[in-house]
Amino acid sequence: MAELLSYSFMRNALIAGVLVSLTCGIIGTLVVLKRMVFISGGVAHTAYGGVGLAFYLGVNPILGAVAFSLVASFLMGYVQRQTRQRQDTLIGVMWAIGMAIGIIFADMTPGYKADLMSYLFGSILAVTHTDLWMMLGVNLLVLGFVILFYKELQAVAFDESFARVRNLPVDLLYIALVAMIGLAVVMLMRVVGLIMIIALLTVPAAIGSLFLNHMKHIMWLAMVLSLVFTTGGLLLSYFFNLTSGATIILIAGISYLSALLIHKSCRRCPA
Amino acid sequence: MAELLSYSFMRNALIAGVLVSLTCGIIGTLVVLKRMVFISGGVAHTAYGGVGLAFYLGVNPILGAVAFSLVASFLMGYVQRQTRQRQDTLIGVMWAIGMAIGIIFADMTPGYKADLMSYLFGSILAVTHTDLWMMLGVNLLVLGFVILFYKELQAVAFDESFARVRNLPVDLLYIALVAMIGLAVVMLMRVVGLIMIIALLTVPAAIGSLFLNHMKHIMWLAMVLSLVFTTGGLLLSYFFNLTSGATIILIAGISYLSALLIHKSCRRCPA
Amino acid sequence: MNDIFKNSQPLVEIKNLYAGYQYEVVLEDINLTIEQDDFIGLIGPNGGGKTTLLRVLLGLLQPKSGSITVMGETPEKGRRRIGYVPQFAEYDAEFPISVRDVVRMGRLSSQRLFKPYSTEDDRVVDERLDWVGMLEYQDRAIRELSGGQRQRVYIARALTTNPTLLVLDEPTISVDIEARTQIYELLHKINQDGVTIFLVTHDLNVISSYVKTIGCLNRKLHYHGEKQITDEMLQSTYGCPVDLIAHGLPHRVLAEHKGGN
Amino acid sequence: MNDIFKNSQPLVEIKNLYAGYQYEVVLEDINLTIEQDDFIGLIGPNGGGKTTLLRVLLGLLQPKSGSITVMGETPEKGRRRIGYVPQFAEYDAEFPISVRDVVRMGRLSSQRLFKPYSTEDDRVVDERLDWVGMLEYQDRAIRELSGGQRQRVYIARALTTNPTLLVLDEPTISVDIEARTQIYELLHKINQDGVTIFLVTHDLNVISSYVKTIGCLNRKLHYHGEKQITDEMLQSTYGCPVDLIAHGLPHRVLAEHKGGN
Amino acid sequence: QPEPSQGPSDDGRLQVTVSILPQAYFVERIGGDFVAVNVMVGPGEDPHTYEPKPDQMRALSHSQLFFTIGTEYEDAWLPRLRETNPQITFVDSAAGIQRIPLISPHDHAGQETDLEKTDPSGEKGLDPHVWLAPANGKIIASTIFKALQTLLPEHADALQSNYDALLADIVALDEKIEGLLSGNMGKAFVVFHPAWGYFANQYQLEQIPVQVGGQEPSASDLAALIATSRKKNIRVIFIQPTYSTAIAQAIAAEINAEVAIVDPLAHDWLNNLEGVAEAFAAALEK
Ligand SMILES: Nc1ncnc2c1ncn2[C@@H]1O[C@H](COP(=O)(O)OP(=O)(O)OP(=O)(O)O)[C@@H](O)[C@H]1O
Ligand SMILES: Nc1ncnc2c1ncn2[C@@H]1O[C@H](COP(=O)(O)OP(=O)(O)OP(=O)(O)O)[C@@H](O)[C@H]1O
Ligand SMILES: [Mg+2]
Ligand SMILES: [Mg+2]
Ligand SMILES: [Zn+2]
Repeated sequence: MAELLSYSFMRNALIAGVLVSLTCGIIGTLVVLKRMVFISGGVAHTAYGGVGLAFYLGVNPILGAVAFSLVASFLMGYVQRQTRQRQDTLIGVMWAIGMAIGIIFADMTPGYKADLMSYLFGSILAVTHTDLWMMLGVNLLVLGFVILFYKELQAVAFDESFARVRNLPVDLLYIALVAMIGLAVVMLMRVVGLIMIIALLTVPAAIGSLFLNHMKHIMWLAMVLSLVFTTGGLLLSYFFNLTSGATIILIAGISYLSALLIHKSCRRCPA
Repeated sequence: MAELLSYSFMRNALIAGVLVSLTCGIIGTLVVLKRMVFISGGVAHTAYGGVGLAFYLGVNPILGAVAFSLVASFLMGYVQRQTRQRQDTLIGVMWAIGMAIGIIFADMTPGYKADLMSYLFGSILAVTHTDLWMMLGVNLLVLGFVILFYKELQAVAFDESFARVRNLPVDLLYIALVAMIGLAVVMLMRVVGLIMIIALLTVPAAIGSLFLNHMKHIMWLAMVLSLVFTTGGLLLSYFFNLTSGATIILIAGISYLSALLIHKSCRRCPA
Repeated sequence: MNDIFKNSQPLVEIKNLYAGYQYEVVLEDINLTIEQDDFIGLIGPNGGGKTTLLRVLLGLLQPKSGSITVMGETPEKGRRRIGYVPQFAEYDAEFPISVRDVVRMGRLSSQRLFKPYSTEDDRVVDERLDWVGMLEYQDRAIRELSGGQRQRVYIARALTTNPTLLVLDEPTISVDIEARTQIYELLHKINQDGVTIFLVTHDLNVISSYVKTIGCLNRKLHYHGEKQITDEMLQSTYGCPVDLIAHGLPHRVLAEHKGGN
Repeated sequence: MNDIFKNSQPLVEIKNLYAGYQYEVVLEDINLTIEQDDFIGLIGPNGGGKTTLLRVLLGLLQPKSGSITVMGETPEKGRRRIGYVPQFAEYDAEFPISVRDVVRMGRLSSQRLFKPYSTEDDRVVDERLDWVGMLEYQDRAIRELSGGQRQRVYIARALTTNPTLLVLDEPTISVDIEARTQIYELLHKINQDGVTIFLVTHDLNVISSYVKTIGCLNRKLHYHGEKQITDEMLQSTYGCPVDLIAHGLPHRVLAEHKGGN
Repeated sequence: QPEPSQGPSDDGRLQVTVSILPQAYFVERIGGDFVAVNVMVGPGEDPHTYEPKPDQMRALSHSQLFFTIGTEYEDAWLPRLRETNPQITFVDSAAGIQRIPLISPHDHAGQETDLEKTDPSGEKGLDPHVWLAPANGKIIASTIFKALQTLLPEHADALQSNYDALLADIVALDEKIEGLLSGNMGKAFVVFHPAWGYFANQYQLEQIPVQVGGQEPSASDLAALIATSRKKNIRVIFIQPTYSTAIAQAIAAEINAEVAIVDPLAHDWLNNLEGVAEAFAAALEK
């Protein structure tokens, strides 16, 4: 254990685990409760279009990814407001269009391109200090946003039309939430990898909502669970030399399935 | 045009477009109406786990993919029946676990693996005769299933608990539907690529449900639209030298956005 | 109308039934017998367990203990002869489907999985649509109807199954007075034709006018089999002064309209 | 209770209003004035456009033509002083949130985006929960309530906004008789305290017992301002013989209970 | 604090990390028993889901030397590895090699080389597959030798003799390939991924790639490629083992050719190049 901490990549990975857990616990709870799991995936893949465009224009691909994912968030929020289309359909379409744009721009870019896809993947073992500061920034932003607007977010998530009649800035809150998800996903996926982000957004909050009846409590539990998954996964992967991201996800997945079983055989649990 | 048809890869691509359109129109309508867009994505990525395992065991990766996607369909159907969990959460978890299993098995397999990811990406330009026959088979299966059980599928999609009280085999139908989706997605993605499958499953049916009020009509329109997208995209990509899959998706995406606009400014359209 | 089951055996027999959700037991020691040709009105306060009882009856919820038979079989089997109108429709309000297609669903069953709809089916559908006054809307999409119109479509769908027992969970929610009266007249007529009816309602007017037997459910089944609502019944079920409950509903009315129309 | 708006100007003024959906015009040439302290009961057949009228009033649907002012402002602005209980709750039934948190949402507004709830808020929430008899359930999750219990929570939430005008769209759907009477008594009391009430209902008993003015809506607003339901009113609104409509509801009752309790 | 270059797994050997397997061959040949090599992208790694494993990261932490070579994955990963491992000296093992522009199929299809498209001035337009030619192998060997020599001055003699032996092998290889291919000068071969540009340059062959800058070809690219292949009488299409064979199969079917595998990333660089040369020779003689 002490040996493990003597490696700076392990120290960074453990700190990254803590920071990821905070964002994932909070944003994940909102994502699961407002049924936006695929918004996160959609935003991430739309970002691919931005990477392609950035290559074409010769600017930093991360800039392109962030720009595209923010635009996607706004568009997604706006179009849905305007047309009351089903979310899953809209996301599916954005997802596909984003990828297609990325591929076509990459196509039009002369010369050799470093594998575009690699901009969507990362590893918790290769987290740098810069990454850690950036993650801290995203964490503060997310925390601030949710603390400041907790009651309004709850109201919008639960009953939009009432929130609207109360003249809450429903559209703004929704778009801000999607943008926050987009930012978190794009930033974190560079650091820890896309599939890990989606798993960590979904699983802890899903387990929480099985057993708890309050959004706030679910957020707390989700943070703790993410922390357990990332730390546990890191240690396991270290001792058995497995890919860290995949190990973390496997632990999360097995926990979720166990939670389902426990919940089913539990007489004191909420519906 | 004649020059174009002189290449057998173009002929195969156009035929593949027709075959894909049939499956996508029919299955896509059910997918969009029953809000299962991401089941298709989830099943496809779960299949990745199967590819990894197949590599590990040294069997044909397609076998692994089909096996895993069928198992995922059953599990998804069963767990959802049993626990009434939210679909998007369940799919997100399956998605992540499937990928994680794939990565870990691939990791444990010594030596060369043909690019695992390529099992999720295909190209409509590289369709072989074997692929065409296989697609024809999938088409017949899907068509048979939907024609045989159209009224029951409609009932289950619309109001499950009524269908249950009528003693329809609701669980069986649901699982069969997911399995059908899984089979179609896994088979087709090898041929035309995963993002194109998801786009073609979603967009035509989504456009259809904007303007039409009957499931059957939506299916017809969706088939015609897919055909227009694939053929149009192929021709455009040929004449402007663009990537075919991405061009098809872009056309579909632009059509969807136009349809949204038309629908918004249309006074005679249904809600 | 339906004589598959014309012996003297009761349609539903519930004995010492306990049921509920993971969090709590909602039904305690229920004993209930539904005889043929009855028209039972079930009243009770919110959360009394009315919907829960129906879910058990329809085999959608497993009881914790006790026994239940529906037409001599398990609920899962017997429910094929039950027509059901749910309290809150569990359908997808945006689903693109016509009124006619919804009502026709009542003709589906596990026996005829591979057969298309017949002209007989269409005749029945026409008739039921006419009964609830929605025939002219038959090609309208369900997503373009008002709440009350939808409710009528659901009733038509339940009637299309030609049920031996018709179970309705507050069916006239958001149905207007005219349609409400029509629907109850319809239930009355169907009942006289031999369909047993089990109706959950909060509408004491209906109870007093159409219903043959009354049950009062508040976790336990307080009364069952009485033909008339009495002050004591209301009091013991709702546990509050009767004059408050019966406000706007003079007792005379109850007696006057009992069983007739 | 609320004296922000104690001049003689009407609360709501609707002039020559046309509104509807893409498919059809549902409201034609509506003229309606809601005066302070009124208790309006709006009746009408299913699909008559009652819910649509409320949606226009709340600024959730843009009229096609005509004008509407709510307390001298546009609906989008004026609605902050309207309390609203929707016909079908548009909430997510599985959302993990406590009864108390739902009711407390009534205290939210765009003015206090950055402020936490105050003890005053908590006092109001306690009071309103008590009014609808749900105080003991305040920590229960909304997903564990029965349909009627949920409805009461929604009414409490609307009351928590301290509205000048309270708009209710068939609020006592699946509320039992005891609670129903309590709720109407409550509305009656609130109304006497100075809150104007606009109630959509199919319950003529309620109309006759509590309501001050009646409107009958069937695409056009047929009557407005009458204090009593007459046979002709019902006939022209519903377009059918009155004895059918009034079945189980003796006309005597209407007269007897008018305006009283 | 100084990173644990004398960590628990340190057995006295110099810890060296390389990007890809062929580099490991060079380092092992030259460093012999004095070095322990850690390869980042192992056999058959999937670049899409590539994630360094804990073992690799631990080995990296103990490494003093990292030989880069400029492959695709390095763009995304090197900056991070550099920042987390400040103790490591990074050496570009491709230093001193004159990079050539990456060819795309249009260059052949249009007969005249479309130089704007390949953008020879920009980094991005340059071919990263420098190790796949004996001439470049000599430069790489010398770069690696110099770097190892600085860090292992006490073993200078052993290193020198290892290096000399390797150089001799490369010269022998060069001659052998020259002999195999000299009769085929100017002939063209088709490969899926354009990895063999340096090889083609050295032996005056023409490489026709199917991929365009690492992307799938479009329909018109394919049509042009098929026309060119027919004209040049191509009988074999080469692919590499980590790529899907579907497109290559489609072209092969169209022009009646067969598909053969050549591996640009094999560990045994020397023997692999010889095998590849034999495969090319066989194909070109058809
Ligand atoms: N899915 C559920 N999980 C847990 N508890 C539930 C669930 N559904 C209902 N309950 C609880 O069971 C009790 C009975 O509910 P039920 O819906 O049967 O009442 P009801 O008599 O139909 O009431 P109402 O007249 O309001 O419809 C209530 O206390 C409710 O809180
Ligand atoms: N979203 C919609 N799109 C199109 N038409 C609609 C929509 N909602 C309602 N309608 C139509 O508008 C008409 C009025 O509906 P509305 O809901 O206002 O009636 P209502 O008076 O509230 O009826 P109920 O008593 O049944 O609730 C109905 O004919 C209905 O079919
Ligand atoms: Mg109920
Ligand atoms: Mg209404
Ligand atoms: Zn390469």
